[in-house]
Amino acid sequence: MTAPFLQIRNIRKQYGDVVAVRDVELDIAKGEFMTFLGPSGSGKSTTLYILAGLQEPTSGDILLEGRTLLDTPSHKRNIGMVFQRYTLFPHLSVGENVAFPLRVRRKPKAEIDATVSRALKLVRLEGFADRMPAKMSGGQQQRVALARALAYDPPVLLMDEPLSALDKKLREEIQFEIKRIHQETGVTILYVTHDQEEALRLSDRIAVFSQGEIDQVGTGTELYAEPRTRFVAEFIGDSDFLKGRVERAGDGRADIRLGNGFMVSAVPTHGDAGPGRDVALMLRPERISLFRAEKPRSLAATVRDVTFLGNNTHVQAETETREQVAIRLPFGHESAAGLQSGNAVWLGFDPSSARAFC
Amino acid sequence: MTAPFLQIRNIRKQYGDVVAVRDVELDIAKGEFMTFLGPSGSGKSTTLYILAGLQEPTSGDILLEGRTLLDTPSHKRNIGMVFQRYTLFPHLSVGENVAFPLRVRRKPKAEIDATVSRALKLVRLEGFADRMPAKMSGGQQQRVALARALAYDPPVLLMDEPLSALDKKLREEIQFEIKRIHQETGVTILYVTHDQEEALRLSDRIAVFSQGEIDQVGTGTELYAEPRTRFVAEFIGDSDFLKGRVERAGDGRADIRLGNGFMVSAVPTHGDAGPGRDVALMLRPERISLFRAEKPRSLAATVRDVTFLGNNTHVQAETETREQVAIRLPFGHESAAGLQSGNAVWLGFDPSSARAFC
Amino acid sequence: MLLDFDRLGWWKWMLVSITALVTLFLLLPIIFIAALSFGSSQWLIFPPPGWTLRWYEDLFADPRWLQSAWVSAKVAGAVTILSVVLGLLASLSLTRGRFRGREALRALFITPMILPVVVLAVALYAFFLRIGLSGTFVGFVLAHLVLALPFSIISISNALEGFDKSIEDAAILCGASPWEARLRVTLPAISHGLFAAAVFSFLVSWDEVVVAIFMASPTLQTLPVKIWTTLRQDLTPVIAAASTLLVLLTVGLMLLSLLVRKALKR
Amino acid sequence: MLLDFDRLGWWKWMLVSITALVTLFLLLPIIFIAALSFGSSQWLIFPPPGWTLRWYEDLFADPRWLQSAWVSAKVAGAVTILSVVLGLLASLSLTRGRFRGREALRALFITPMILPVVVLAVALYAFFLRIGLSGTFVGFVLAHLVLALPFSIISISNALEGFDKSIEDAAILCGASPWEARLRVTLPAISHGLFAAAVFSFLVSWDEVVVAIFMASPTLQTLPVKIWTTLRQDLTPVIAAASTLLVLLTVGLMLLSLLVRKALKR
Repeated sequence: MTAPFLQIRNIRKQYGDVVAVRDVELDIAKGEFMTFLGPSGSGKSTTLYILAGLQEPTSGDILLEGRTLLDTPSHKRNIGMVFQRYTLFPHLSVGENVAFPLRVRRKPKAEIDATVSRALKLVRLEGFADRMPAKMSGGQQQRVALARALAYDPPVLLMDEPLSALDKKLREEIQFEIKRIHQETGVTILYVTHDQEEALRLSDRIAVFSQGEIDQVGTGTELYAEPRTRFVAEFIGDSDFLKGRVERAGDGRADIRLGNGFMVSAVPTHGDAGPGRDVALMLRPERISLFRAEKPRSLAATVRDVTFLGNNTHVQAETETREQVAIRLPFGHESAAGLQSGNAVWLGFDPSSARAFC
Repeated sequence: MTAPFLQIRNIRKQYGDVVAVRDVELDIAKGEFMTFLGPSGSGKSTTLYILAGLQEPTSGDILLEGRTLLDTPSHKRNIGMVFQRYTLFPHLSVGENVAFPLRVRRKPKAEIDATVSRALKLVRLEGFADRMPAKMSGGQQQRVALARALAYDPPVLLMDEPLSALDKKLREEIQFEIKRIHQETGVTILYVTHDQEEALRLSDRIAVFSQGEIDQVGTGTELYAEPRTRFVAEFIGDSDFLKGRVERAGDGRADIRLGNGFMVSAVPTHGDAGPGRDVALMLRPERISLFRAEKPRSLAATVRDVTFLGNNTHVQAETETREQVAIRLPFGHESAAGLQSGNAVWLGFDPSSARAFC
Repeated sequence: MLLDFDRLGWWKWMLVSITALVTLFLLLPIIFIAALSFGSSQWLIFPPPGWTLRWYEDLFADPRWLQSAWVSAKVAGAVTILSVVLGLLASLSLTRGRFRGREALRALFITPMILPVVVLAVALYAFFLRIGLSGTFVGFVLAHLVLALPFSIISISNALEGFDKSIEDAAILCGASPWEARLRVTLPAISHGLFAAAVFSFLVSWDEVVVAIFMASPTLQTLPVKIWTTLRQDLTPVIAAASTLLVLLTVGLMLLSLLVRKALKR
Repeated sequence: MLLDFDRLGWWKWMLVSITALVTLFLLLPIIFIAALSFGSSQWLIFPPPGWTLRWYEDLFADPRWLQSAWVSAKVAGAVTILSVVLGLLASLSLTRGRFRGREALRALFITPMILPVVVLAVALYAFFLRIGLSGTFVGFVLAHLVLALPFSIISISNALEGFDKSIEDAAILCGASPWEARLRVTLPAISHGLFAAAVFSFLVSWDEVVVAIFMASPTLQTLPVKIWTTLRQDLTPVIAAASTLLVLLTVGLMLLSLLVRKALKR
């Protein structure tokens, strides 16, 4: 088959005048772990719900292996889903919960029993089959929900912020389990989250949603190294922005003059970067060098705050144009020693590590 | 006055057989920002509630400027407190909330008005005086609670996880505000949290609580660089632990043999590190170097997982003795390029950056 | 929304049927009675041959009707005050106290809601005869108070449970003494619960008829009892007028209470 | 805990007073009646000169008492079934439907709880006379159904609101059709609400006396009505016996329902 496994074709969802999802277009390969990342209200969950059939798109189509899904009602789509909230059936035991989709499909009892114990083993909850959901922790409940969603071997598994109700430690533990289960089963996963770290940890590719649209799709490294919009740069990783103006442009690069006249040459640009345009120059806090003495080609600034954060030190500095720059120094870095608020410092950076957005 | 400003003297709190706080002893200087850091149930909140007079200690004493506080009922202690939950008076406007402690103290109206507007300005909520609490966001409510607690110039301000109900972004914003307010007012703050990053960001000193006791008190850098117990090492920053045995000891340092015979010499130790003792060797993930080719004095391991996390890359490796080691490489580090699960790697570290706990 | 009301004809049909049923057997009789109270026929002919206010004139001209309304108001008023005060104290103890038998005590206070009224009436009647409270105002108030207390305790307990104790603690740390904190912070914060308790207590007493019949004496009759006893003699349009006024008062009080509640909650 | 029950003598004293009051005017009369029902004196002398089961024998020997209990059970049974079914459908629409007038409809269904029973009884009586339902079993059931529905709708709506709709969605994605999901997942999950609705509906009808008196005919009398009419003639110990049995049945049913609820919630 030459067509992609799952195709989202121009999906749009409107409520009256409000556009929740704006012509989203995306292809997903078989076995891929694709994450929809974005702030709340960016349309990522709505897109997932449309895939699940729990909402209907205003226009557009969803194709699975080349056939449209929209004609099929939710309960016949054969798609697995894990919800943000705990959705175990409260009156059924863990085993009966996992057996539910198989019972509905009228599978023979022997097959059901075998599948249930295999699914519970997959999520490492063997021996919990007789436990009632109310007696389990949130993390265990979401693992059972995962087992239930995988019990009928769905071609696609949807996950709608399944870990958002859990605390950080448990979240990381279950992220690891999800990654393992993805590798073991090879199921295609569409995962919704607003947590960039979770997205980076889990995904093959990430689609960054903003205001109902996909801003950029790519691997975590791609999105971090080559953000195409300011929104993506802000959402993935930490970033500093300085105001500047294009002096000379061409070939996807531009020379940029900052507020106090400081020139940065040959910065890769995104957007229409004609001369004279105002741009935002993006720097990554950990790619900025900090010097205690003046250096050529570096930006003068004053330290406003120094915070030690375990494995690194955050320095907040203010440039001569009163713009705030965050710098991250690794633990034990010599220039962090004795640094304190009010110190004069000079900031250096490689223009090729910066990006300019119009 | 030679005595410290606030003294916690052997405070103990018992419920039947359960000891919630076990003989806690701590001196706090005037104007200090002291944080009680620990997991839930470690006794940090109970200690705070005893300071506030909302609970009574089983034994021990609290001295403020040399005089005991325990004889004074809560409402006469003149201590400010911000609670974990939102505690604005729901039937009073923001201005009336802030005025409440002054009304109770029967201050003249002109003074009340002046103080309220000054307090609201301090938390940057000028113009919100007539707003009802229910119409405000959680972050705003906690800022009003802060203004109310500071309105009567208390010598000590207690804060019991005031930001735990807020999301991460808002939390960081208000942490910054709290730090600023601490600097502007010079009030002595006792702050309870279970979030190490919050503690590092805010505090002058941190008291790490574990099972009702203070394990260690110090600045963030001290706790991170010189943890005195394994608990502190685990709680502040990330850490790896390898099992080992002391071969030779003396002078606070020991030579340690790891499981597969690998020797680490002159590791600073804590606890009673006599020869033959089993110890846990602690390494910080960012102080480990990773090599793709064998090197002398380095530990062979196999990569199990590589996760790109924006500004750095986490590598999970397994040693020959099947122990898990996490390594953190900064973004763009040459040895991260192309690294993947299954690769053989060699781990190097400076023994003086390691610590051994018995 | 899986259940889109307009899409599922079957649901709509069911809901329409239930609405029709309730309207038919609840609203229609009330409207019917209201219409009769304005009808000119003495024999309750429907539809009335003409319209008149005569029965209302008769009602207000008869001192016995006015007297019974006054008795109702006095009893209900006394019950309301006692019920809210006792309900508040009981709720504070039940919600905040930690003592054995708390659950049993709560159950005891709620029991009057579920006991058969007729049995309670018979029992109170026999008991009051014996202890000499029969036919007295105090007896009347105490009997209705027992019926009203459960509503008061439930309303106030719910409000107290929804009120975060930390807010009171905050007031105390602000310098208010424990009693000052309760008066200036806790009471206003649960005012909607106190108000609901008052409204329910008033209505329970105001509308109650079974116990009232047993408690009543010829000189101490509440409005519902007066309607009842008049009805025993004769089904006159005056009863329809009295019933209509009673419904208007009740519904008006409920609407007022809804408005006040909204205002209290802002 | 600022309010430590043992430390605050004043609170304790208040609570003791309220408990005493409720016990005195609620429990004591009931115990008094129960004692009289076993007393050997025909004239309800207290304390009874001796003990006997004679009045219970009289009660069970009289076919009219048994018949009225049977009528009560039939009416209450029919009301329960209808009330739960209609309450479920109405609650589903009210909780999940999005349509105009939803709040007004909810208020209409709840109204019978707050209207004066005596007015409702008068109105239903006049109305039923006119439409020919007076004195019929159907009329009886419909009148009580209107009184029982609010309890049913409140219980089931609460249960539905506490039930996360996502669970039903999850069942549908698991392959269950929407109706299958409701039957196999939603209904069992709200079973405690359905059960409460059934118990309340039964008790409302079983214990109700005012409307019942108006609906009753000589051949169609419920137990409370029978107690009432017998009492009009004579205050005999048989009434005390019937009252005692009615209380035991009611309390027993409530206790049973508590146990079942706990079992359902596990």
